[in-house]
Amino acid sequence: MNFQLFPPQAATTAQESDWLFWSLTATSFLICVLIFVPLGWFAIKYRRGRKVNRDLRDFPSWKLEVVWTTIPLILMMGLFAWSAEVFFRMESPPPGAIEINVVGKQWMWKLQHAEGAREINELHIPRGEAVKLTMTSQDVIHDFFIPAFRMKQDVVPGRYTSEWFIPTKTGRYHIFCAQYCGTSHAAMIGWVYVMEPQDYQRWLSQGSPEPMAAQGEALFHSLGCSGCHGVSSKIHAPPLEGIYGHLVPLETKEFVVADDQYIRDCILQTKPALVAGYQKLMPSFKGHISEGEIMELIAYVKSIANTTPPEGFTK
Amino acid sequence: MSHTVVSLKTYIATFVSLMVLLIITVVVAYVDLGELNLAAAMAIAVLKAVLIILFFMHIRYGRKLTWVFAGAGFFWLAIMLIFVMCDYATRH
Amino acid sequence: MPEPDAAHAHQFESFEQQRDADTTGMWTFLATEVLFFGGLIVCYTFGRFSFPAAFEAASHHLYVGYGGPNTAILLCSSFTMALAVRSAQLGRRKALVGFLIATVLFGIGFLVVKGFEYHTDYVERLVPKWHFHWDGPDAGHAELFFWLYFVLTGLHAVHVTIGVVLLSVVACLGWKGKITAENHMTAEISGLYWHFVDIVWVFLFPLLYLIGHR
Amino acid sequence: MSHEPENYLTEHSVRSWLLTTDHKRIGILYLLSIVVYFAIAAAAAAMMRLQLLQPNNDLVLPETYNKLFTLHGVLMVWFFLIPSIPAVLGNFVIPMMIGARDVAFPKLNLLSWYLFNIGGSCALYAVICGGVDTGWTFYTPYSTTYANGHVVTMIMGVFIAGFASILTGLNFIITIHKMRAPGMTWFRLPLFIWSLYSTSIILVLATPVLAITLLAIAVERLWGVGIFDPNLGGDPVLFQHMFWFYSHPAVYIMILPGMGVVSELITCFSRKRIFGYHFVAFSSLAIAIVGFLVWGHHMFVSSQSVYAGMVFSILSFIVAVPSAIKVFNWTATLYKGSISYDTPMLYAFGFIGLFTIGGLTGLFLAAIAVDVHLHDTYFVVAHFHYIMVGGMVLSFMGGLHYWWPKISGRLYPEMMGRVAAAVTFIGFNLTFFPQFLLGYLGQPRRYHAYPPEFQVFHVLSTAGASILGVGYLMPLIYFLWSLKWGKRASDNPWQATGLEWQTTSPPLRENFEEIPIVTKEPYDYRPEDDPEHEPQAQPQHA
Ligand code: HEA
Ligand code: HEA
Ligand code: HEC
Ligand code: CUA
Ligand SMILES: [Cu+2]
Repeated sequence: MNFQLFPPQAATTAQESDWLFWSLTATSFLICVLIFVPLGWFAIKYRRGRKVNRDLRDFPSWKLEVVWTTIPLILMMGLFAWSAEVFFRMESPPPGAIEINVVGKQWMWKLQHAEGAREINELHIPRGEAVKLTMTSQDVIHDFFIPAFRMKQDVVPGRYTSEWFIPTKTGRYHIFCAQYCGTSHAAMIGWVYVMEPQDYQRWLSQGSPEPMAAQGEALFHSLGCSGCHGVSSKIHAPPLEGIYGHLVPLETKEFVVADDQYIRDCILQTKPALVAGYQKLMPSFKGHISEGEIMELIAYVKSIANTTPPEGFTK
Repeated sequence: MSHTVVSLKTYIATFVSLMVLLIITVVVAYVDLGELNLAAAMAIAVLKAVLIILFFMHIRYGRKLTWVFAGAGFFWLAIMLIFVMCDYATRH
Repeated sequence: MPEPDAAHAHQFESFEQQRDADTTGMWTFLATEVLFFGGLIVCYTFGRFSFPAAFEAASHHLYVGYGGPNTAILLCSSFTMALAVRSAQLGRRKALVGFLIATVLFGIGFLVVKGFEYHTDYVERLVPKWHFHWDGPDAGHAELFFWLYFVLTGLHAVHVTIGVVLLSVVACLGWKGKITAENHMTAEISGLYWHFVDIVWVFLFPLLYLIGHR
Repeated sequence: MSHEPENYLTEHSVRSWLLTTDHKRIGILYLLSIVVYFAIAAAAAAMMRLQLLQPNNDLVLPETYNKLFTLHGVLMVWFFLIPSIPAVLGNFVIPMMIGARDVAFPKLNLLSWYLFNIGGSCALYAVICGGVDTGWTFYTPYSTTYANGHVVTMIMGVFIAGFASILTGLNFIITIHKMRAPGMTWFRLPLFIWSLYSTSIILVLATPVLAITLLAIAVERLWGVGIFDPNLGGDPVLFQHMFWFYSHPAVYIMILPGMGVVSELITCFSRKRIFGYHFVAFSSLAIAIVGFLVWGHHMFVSSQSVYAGMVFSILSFIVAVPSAIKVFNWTATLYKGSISYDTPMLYAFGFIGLFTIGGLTGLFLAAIAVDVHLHDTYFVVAHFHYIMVGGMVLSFMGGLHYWWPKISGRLYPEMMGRVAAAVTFIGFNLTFFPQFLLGYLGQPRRYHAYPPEFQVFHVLSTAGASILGVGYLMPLIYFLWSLKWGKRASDNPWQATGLEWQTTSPPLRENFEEIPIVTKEPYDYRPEDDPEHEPQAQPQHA
C-alpha cells in the first residue's frame, strides 16, 4: 500500500493554486486559534460553581461587533482578490499554445493533437510548454481533471470549453473525470505523461499521422462540403477561406465571430440565423458526423483562415 | 387588513385603463421600434400588473407589510433573472 | 380554557387576527407562485436572449386573435371578481353570487378559447415532439419556443381551472349566506388568487404572442 | 396515565394522532418520519463506506454504488435535514415560544406532514423499483436522457415534499407575524424564532423554483422535449443555474435553524444574556437574503462566464461575514458566564467547532482559483458534512436533548447523553477529516473505485463512520428507554427563561392555560447568582 499525503505539483498553475491553498489554510488555522482558544479558556474559567468575577458592566460590546465584522471582511476581500487574479490567468490561455482536442464520452477520453496523433485515456505533452485543450462531450457532462496540475474544467455537450497549463515536471499523473456521468464514472480515468520536449517530438512523429487540418480537408471533400463551398460549385454558398476568427454578417443584421463554436453550429445547423445574403440550403450534418470529425473540419477551416477565396468567388 | 370599501368609480377606472393598455400593447407590437418593442411590451405588462395589484387586490389600502409580501416574490424573481442573464451576457 | 367561539378558529385570539393571518398567508402563497412561474420565465428569457430569431419567428405562428381576446376576457373576469368582493364587503348577497358566477363564466370562456387555440396549434403542427413541423431555419429552437408556450400556458390553464372550481364553491357558500359583510374573508382571499392568475396572463400574453410582429 | 393532568399526549387513539392538528403532535409525527428516512440514508452511507474500504472493492456493483449515494443524498437532504429542526423542533416549540395556542394554519400543517410522507414514499418506491443513479443534483442531460431507473418517480417524490416545505415555511412566517402573545415584540423574540423566520423566507421563496425545475426535468425525460438538453437546442448549464438557485439557499435552510438552537443552548447553559442580540438576529436575515446571491459558486468550472464566476465568488466570501458574527457572539456570550456541561451544551460546543471548520473550508471553495482544483472532490464532501453533520445534525441532537423533557415529560439519562455526544464528536472527526486530505490529493466524488494510494484515508474514514454510527444509535436507544423508565421532568428542568418552559411538561393541549403576557427580553439569566433567572412572561392573572 503506497501512501501520499500531498499531491504532486507538476504545473505552473499548481504552484499558484497551492500558494493560495496553503495561505487559506494558514489563515483558517489562525482564525481557529483565535476562536477556539478563548472559547476553551472561557469554558474552563467560567464553569459553573467556580468563584470568579462575573460582573459585566461597561463591556464595550458595539466596538467589538464592529471589529469582528470589518476585520474578517477585509481579510476576505484580500483573499478574493488574490484568487480572482489567479483564476483570471487560469482562464486566459497564451497565444501559440500547443492545441489538443478532447472528446469525452461515456466512459472514455478521446484526444487528438493538432499534429494528428490520437490517443485514448492518455495525454502526452512536453514539459515547459503551454498546452491548451479544447474539449467537448458526445453525451453527458464530464470533467477533465488533472490533480497534479490543480486544473479541471467541465466538458459540456454542444459546446467547446477549454483549459490550459504549463507542465513543469516530467512524470506520469492521474486524469480523472470529475463530473458524475453514470455507471463507470470512476473508470473514466487515465494518465498524463509529461515528457522532455525532444521525447515529445519523437513521440508525436510515431506512425507519422496526418495533421488534423489535413484530415479535415479530406473530410471536407468526402462529406461533400466542397460541393457547395468549393470554387466550382453551382450552389450559392459562402467561401470558407479567411472566415475563421473574423466577423460574419448575419441576416438579422448582427455580426458574429466565426469561432469554433460558430463553425460547429453551422455544420449542425443549430446556429441562430443564416449568413446575410444566402438561402437555407445547407443540410444539417447532425447524426452523420462525430464530435471528433467536427473538430477536424474546424481545424481545416482554421488552417485556411489566412487565405483569400480563389478567383471566381463573389462574396 | 383594512376593510375599506373601494368605490365603484375606482374599479371602473381601473378596468377601463386595463383595457386601454391592452389595446395599446397590441398596437405597439405591430410597430417596429427595434429593441424598444420588448421594453414597451414589458413596461405595459408591468403597468397592468401594478394596477391590478394596487386596486383590485387592495394593496393600495393595505399595510406596509402586505406591500413587502407582494413585492418579495417579484424581487426574488428579478434576482434570479438578472444573475442568470448576466452569466449568458458575459460569456466569451 | 376559553371555548373557541364560532367566529374564529381556536388557535386565534380574535377574528381580526384570523383575518390578518389569512390574507397575509395568501400573499405569501402568491409569492411562491411568482417564483414557480418565474422559473419558466427564466427559461424563456434565456431562449429569447440566445435564439432571438427563432423565438420571434415561432411567436409569429401564434394568433393574437386568440391571445388578445383571451386577455380581455381575463381582465373582465378580474373586474367582476373585484366587484364580487366589494359586494361581499357590503353584504349584498345576490350581487356577490351574480358577480362570482360572471367571473366563473369568464374563466370558463377563457378555457374554451384556449381549447380552440390548442386545436389550431395542433392542426398547424406546432406541438413539439408529437406533431411538429417547421420550415424556417433553426427548427430546434423554434420547437423550444413551443415547448415553453405549452408548458407556460398549460400551467396557467391549470391555475384557471383551479380558480374556476374555487370560485364556484365560494359562489355556493355565498348563496347559502355563509359570506357576510363581517365575514367575507373567503371571497377576499379567493379574489386575490384569481387576480394573480390574471396577472400571470398579463405577462404571458406579450411574451408569447407579441414578440414577432414587427 | 389517569393520574397525570391532561396534556397533549393524553389521548391515545391512532385516529387522534393521524387527524391531529396540534402543532406538537405534528412535530412528533415529523420526528418519527425523519428518523425512518435517516436510518435508510445512514444505512446507504454505511454501505458506501464499506465499499470504499478497498480501492477496487466489489462489495457492490458500480451501478449500485451510484444508486446508494443518490439515495443517501436525496433522503438526507430533503427527507431528513431540511425538515429536521424546522418541522420537528420548530413545529413543537415555535407556538409555545411566542405564546400562541397553535400555528396559524394547523390544517395546512397536518397536510404538510402527509405531503411529506407521500413524497417520501414516492422516493422510496423509486428505490425499491430499481433505484435512481443521478446523484442528488440531477444534472442534465444525464438525468433527462441517459440515466437508468425511476428518475421521474424520484423527482415527483422531491417535488411533493417541496410543497410540504413550502407549507411549513408559510405557516411559520404567518405564525411569527400574527400569533405572538401580547408584549412579544420582535426584539423580544428568542433567537431560535429569528433563525426559523429567516429559514422560512428561504423555504417559501426558493422551493417553488426547485419544483418547477424538477417538473421541467420530468417533462423532458418523459417526452424528450425541453430546455436543458443541448441535443434539443437547450442548455444544461441553465439547469444548474436553476437547481442551485434553490439548492444553495437550501443549504442555509440546513444551517440557520441549527444556529438558532445553538443560540438558545449557549445562553441557557452559560446562564447569560446572549451577546449582541441584534447582531445575531439580523445576521440570520442577512444570511437568508445574501444567501440567494451566491449559487453560482457551485458552477465555477461548469463553463459559466468568468465574470459571473468572480461575482459569485466575492458574494460567497461576503455571505460568510454574518456567520462569522454569530460565531464571535456565541464565544463572547460565554465570557463571564456560569457554564455547565450538560449534554445539549456539549453538542453546542461541538457545533461551534465543526461549523467553523466547515465554514472556513467553504471559503477555500469560494476562492475561485482553488475551487478549480477542489471542485467535486472529497474536499467538498468533507466541507458539507462538516457543516451538515457536524453543524446541523449536532445542533438537532442538542435541541432534541434540550427540549426532550418538554416533549416527552421525561428526563434522558444525563451521563449516557454526555458519552454519546463525545462518541459522536470523535467518530465524526475521524470520518470526515481524512476526506479533506483525500480531496486535496484529488480523489473525485462519486467514485466507487480509486487509486490505491488513497486507501489509507478511506480506511480511516470508514473506521470513523462506524464510531459515528454508534454515536447516533445511543441516543435512539436511551430516548426510547426514557419514555418508560426516565425520571419525570419538572416543568423547567434547565431553569430556562423561554415561554415554552412556563407551561407544564408535557405541555397542555393548547399550550397554556392562559396566554402569557410578555414583559421582558429573552435570556434574562443571572450568571452571578445562578440558577436565578427571570422568566420572560407573567401569567395573565398573577
Ligand atoms: C448546511 C449546509 C451548508 C452551508 C451552511 C454551507 C456554507 C458555505 N458553503 Fe457550502 N456546500 C454545501 C453545504 C453547505 N455549505 C453542500 C451540500 C455542498 C455540495 C453540493 C454538491 O455539490 O453536492 C457545498 C458546496 C460548496 C461550494 C461548491 C464546491 C464545489 O462543488 O466546487 C462552495 C464554493 O464556494 C461552498 C461554499 C460555502 C461557503 C462560502 C459557505 C459559508 O456560508 C460558510 C460561512 C461560515 C464560516 C466562514 C465559518 C464561521 C466564520 C468564522 C469563524 C469567522 C472568521 C472567518 C474569517 C475571518 C474568514 N460550498
Ligand atoms: C444531512 C445530510 C447528510 C448526513 C447526515 C450524512 C451522513 C453521512 N454521510 Fe453523506 N452525503 C450527503 C449528506 C449527508 N450525509 C450528501 C448530500 C451527499 C452527496 C450525495 C451525492 O453525491 O449526490 C453525501 C455523500 C456522501 C459521501 C460521498 C459519496 C461519493 O461521492 O462517492 C460519503 C462518503 O463517505 C458520505 C458519507 C457519510 C457518512 C459516513 C455519514 C454518517 O454521518 C452516517 C453515519 C451512520 C452510519 C454509518 C449508519 C449506522 C451505523 C451502523 C449501522 C454501524 C456500522 C457501520 C459501519 C461498519 C460503517 N456521504
Ligand atoms: C447544399 C450545400 C451545402 C453543403 C453540402 C454544405 N454547405 Fe455550408 N453553407 C451552405 C450555404 C448555402 C451557407 C450559407 C447559409 C447559411 O448560413 O446557412 C453555408 C454556410 C456555411 C458556413 C458559414 C460560412 C460563413 O461565411 O459564415 C460554414 C462554416 C459552412 N457552411 C461549413 C460547411 C461544412 C464544414 C460543410 C460540410 C460538412 C458544409 N458547409 C456543407 C451550403 C452548404
Ligand atoms: Cu465522465 Cu464522469
Ligand atoms: Cu452553495
